[in-house]
Amino acid sequence: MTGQGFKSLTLIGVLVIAAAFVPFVTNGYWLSIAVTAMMYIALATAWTLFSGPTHYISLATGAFFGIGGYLVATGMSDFDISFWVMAAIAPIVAVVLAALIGAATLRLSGIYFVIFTLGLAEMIRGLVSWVQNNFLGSRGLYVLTDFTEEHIYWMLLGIAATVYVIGWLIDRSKLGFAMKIIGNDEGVAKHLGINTARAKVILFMITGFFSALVGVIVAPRYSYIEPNLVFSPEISFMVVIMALLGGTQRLWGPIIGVIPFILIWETITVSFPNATTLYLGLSFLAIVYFLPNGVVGLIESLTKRGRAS
Amino acid sequence: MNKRKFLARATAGLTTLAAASLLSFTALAADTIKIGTVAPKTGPLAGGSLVSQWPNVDLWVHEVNERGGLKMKEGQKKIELIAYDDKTNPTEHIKAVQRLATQDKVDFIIAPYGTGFNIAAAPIYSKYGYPQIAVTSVTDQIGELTERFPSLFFTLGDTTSFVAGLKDVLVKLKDSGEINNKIAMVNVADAFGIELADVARPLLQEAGFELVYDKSYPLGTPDLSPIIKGAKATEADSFIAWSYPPDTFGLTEQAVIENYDVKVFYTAVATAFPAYAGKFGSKIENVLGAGGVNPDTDEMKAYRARHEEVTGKAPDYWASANTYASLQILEAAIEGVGEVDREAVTNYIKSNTFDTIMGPINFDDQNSNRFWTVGQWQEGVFRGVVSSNIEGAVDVKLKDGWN
Amino acid sequence: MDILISGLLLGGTYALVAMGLNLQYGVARIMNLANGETLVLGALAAFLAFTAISLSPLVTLVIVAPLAFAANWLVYQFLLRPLVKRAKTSGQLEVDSILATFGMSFALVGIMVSIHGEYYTYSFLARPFEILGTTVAQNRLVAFFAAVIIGGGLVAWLNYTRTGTAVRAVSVDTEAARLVGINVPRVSALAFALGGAVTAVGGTLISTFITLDGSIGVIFTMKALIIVIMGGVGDLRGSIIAAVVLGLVETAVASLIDPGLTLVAAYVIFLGILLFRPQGLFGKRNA
Amino acid sequence: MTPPRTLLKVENLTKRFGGLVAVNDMTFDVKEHEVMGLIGPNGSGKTTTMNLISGAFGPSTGTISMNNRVLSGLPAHEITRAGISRTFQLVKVLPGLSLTENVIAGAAFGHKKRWGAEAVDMAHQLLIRVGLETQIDLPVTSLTYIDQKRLELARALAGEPEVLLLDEWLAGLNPTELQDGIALISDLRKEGRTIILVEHVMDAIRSLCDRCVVMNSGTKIAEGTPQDVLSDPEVIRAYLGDE
Repeated sequence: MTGQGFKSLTLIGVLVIAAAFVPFVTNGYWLSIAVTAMMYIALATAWTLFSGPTHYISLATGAFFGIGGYLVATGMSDFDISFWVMAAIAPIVAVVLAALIGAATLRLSGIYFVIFTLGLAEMIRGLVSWVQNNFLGSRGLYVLTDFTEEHIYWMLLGIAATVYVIGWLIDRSKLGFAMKIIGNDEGVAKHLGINTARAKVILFMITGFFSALVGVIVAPRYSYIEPNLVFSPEISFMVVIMALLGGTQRLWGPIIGVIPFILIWETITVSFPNATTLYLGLSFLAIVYFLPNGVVGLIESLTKRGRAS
Repeated sequence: MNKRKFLARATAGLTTLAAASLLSFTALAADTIKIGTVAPKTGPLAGGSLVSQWPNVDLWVHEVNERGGLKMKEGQKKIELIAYDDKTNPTEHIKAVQRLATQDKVDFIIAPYGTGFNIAAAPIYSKYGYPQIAVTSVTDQIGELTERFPSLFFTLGDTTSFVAGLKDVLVKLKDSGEINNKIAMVNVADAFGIELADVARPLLQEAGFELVYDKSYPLGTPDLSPIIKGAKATEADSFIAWSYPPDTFGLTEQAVIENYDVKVFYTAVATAFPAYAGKFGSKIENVLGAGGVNPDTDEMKAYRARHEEVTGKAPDYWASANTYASLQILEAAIEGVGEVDREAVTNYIKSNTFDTIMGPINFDDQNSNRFWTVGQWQEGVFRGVVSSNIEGAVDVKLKDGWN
Repeated sequence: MDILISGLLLGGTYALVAMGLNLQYGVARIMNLANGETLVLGALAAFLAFTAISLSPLVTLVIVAPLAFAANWLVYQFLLRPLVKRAKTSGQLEVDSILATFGMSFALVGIMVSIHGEYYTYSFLARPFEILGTTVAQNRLVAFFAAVIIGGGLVAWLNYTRTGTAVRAVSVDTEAARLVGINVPRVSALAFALGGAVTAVGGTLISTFITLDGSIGVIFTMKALIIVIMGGVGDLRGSIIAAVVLGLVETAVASLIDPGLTLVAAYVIFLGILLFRPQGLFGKRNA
Repeated sequence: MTPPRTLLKVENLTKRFGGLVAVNDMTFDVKEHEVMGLIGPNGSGKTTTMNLISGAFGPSTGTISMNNRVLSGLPAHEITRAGISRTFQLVKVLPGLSLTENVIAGAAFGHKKRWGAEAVDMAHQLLIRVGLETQIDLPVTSLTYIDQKRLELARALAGEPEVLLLDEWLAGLNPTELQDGIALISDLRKEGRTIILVEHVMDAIRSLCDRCVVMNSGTKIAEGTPQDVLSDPEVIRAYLGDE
């Protein structure tokens, strides 16, 4: 088991190094797809850290991502603070927020947790708009830096790799073992001496930290930040959809969920420029009906059959 | 098991198909010129871009091709339009512009719809040297942005002149004693509304006005009646709303219902939409709004007629004309240079004056100072009442009830 | 008084948004992310009928209801039933239905945008009406009464008819309902179709006073989710009360404090209720 | 020989669920190295008492203390760490984990914490101890009912608890399995472990328990050696009356 674990880590290491060379072999369009994919890989992997083992579907990604993007923008535009200082502050704010959410939602389960996180993200969005309107005022929130797509890509790759390594380490730690037990049966976990609340909150904080960091890095790519766009609930839904497509029982699930997703998305965008949304919807339906266990499920059933024969 | 095998094959097939269609290049015909465009067809900004942006792009391409194409040195070339929907999502937008630039290898790109999108896409236009004649983009950072991006042009004015136009109207009315010095101002709590309200506050106060009601409301507020009721309870003679389309409609409807008796009623985006008049009919006589045109010039009359004929609907009285004018500028610059040399075209735009449906337009430091800031509904037409360097402004009238 | 009346009217609007989803999620166990699009479809129908042949939305409504019922019945039978059959656990069904209805919402947005991409604006009964010294819009008043009739009718139907009781039984416990001989798939399909019809009718009514467009559905989906969860899954009364509470709170905050805080206040109330009653106002624990 | 020390003290324990009083003013002690049976007819509040001791929920009033430390009111995980382990009335193994991992789960976070190789060793010893030697590499879901119960017992023992709670551990076993089960608990008793067991199987109660507390309708109606309480007329009435 441990051997296999190291094997997957090595594999990921090779992939990361290979991925780091992407900007050298392509630029422009394919690079921008790679940046988008990397953004979702980082977000979806961070999401899976918490939601994979606990089966709690969190729609708070948009809130954390928005905090990252928004704080960088307001820090740079309204307070003349440098990008890097804000890049350090924003994820910490997100961690504090994640701790609060985590502590507040311990009693909630299932759908109530899902919608609570959605409501919370929306509340933050409203609050931020109101604060910006009444206290900060604004001549527009600009994040003008000298970062190129390459820089953003590498930073996102760094985040994604870090999240993966942290996930890998957690998987091998007592915390990861505890999460596995919680995912199996939370009631039993408590009676085995596991502080389930603490374990869940810690993981949620890690998720929050990295989601905000992604928001920070993506902000220069948007250049002009509108609170309603960075706090978009769409991003929360997209991350959930991609992670679920990939499969959440493996840490690498989101990675192989995001990539085909982005490619199919792109193919449709290009092939049906006049009815993109319609065809995207139809392809979603096709995926749900024909890939019941996500891409990971497909791969695993294929390899199992391969081994059997 | 057979089903599984089928699925695996189907997936493999799909992936190949995906890869193939991504890699394939659109056949390159030598006698066409490729123009790209990215704007929202879905998402929050779609309602606006389907009024002001898309129909004008279609109209322009239609007209140019009807004429036989753009006149280049090697003869006329028809336009091949490549259009993508950005779904009002910056990430999607960036990807699509990148695709236009590096995959479709289009010759020129029409500027995006919306302030945020113009700024987010500017680095890409600039990197590949595409001239970007931004229309629907109102910002106070024009100086810094044009310095940063040498191929970026602005045509709709900056935030301050936008607000100053309205202020001038109000000052004139106040000085002639037609309105009191009290104003009720509201804004949508989105980047656009926040910025305008923020600019307006000091400007109006310096001009001797008192903001007796100054509130924001979130995007998508379903019931705006408390706002109109709150504003109505004050003694203000003027009501200003830095609003977006859905709330422009909503605020006006509530004002009608409350019979909100003000002398000046201003709503921002969408006041100039034909749908606004379609919804309210004669009730909106003398409502002020953002934008405006001079509908009486021959060029404008002809444009409006062609717009209706080709797209089947009337253009709005603001950004539509600006958008079309920006395309005329692009067209004239390309023809002026006579070949697909983007740097030359950019320089041509910087150094020439262009005849458009809005009259002659030229750029100082990549910014055009010819635009309308305030318009007013007068007898079923939304006429410009304040402009920057455009003739034909009519006198402002006071609002007199909602009939 | 102003606040009370405007708040109640807004509450009525919210009830129209949420009642359908409550039936769909509470009974048929489908977390329908295309709920908002169903609503906008109802609005689009009203808009097209009004602008093309000047048909009153109140007439359109009578046409929309059976059409939406039939369409949602078909959607349940052909698209969602297979997922229900396939799911081994309720968690699996939740994931599948989220993915599937998310796809449907995209497809519906695409269809609606291709029919009419611009704003659905028209004027219907945009006239003032005086009640108890407060001016309200007639179109909102009509929508409110429709909400009262639909809500009252549904509550009565659920509580006093045989089929209604079966629906409630399924919402409490699918397994037990099956054991006592209730045809669960049929009842689920019925609840889903009925929920869709209620939502579409709500959209028709709402379009008379809120400007909608093809892409705006997601906002209504989120509002509906919030209200259903706040009221407690599977209890229609909970949703109605939650809708009214939200309407009153939003109006009170807009009138007394700052319109900029209405959404924030609504979500604070929602979060607060969940913190003290993790199962919603009327929800049952461990349901 | 000094008299055995009192390890666990339950005083005036009461639990209400809404209007229903499930446990009413229960008081009893458990001595070190003692096997105490908690018996009574169905619905008399035995399992609720176990849940209160293990911290599944807190008591309405009353206290539970161990070694003079008050445990009532603490969350379940802290009670486990203080040294109380349990099995469940309806067996609850962790299906996603291997047998060894199931037992390590008990060792890693419990009273005496073990992790890494040490925990793996201990898990193997315990699996052998409860008789699962040959099944070690099977998936948990393929275990028979008694084997799942054995696994749960190994998991409960892995934290080296001071008090072990067995909630109807012998229920649902066939006669052969029952013999095995009784033998296993009997071994634990010989080791000197302190055990509270809720049980319906009279043979097991007679052969295993040092002392019994009898409950009916949430209250204690008798306490003493198995022989004494089982011949107590009130106890007999409680059992038969409820039938």
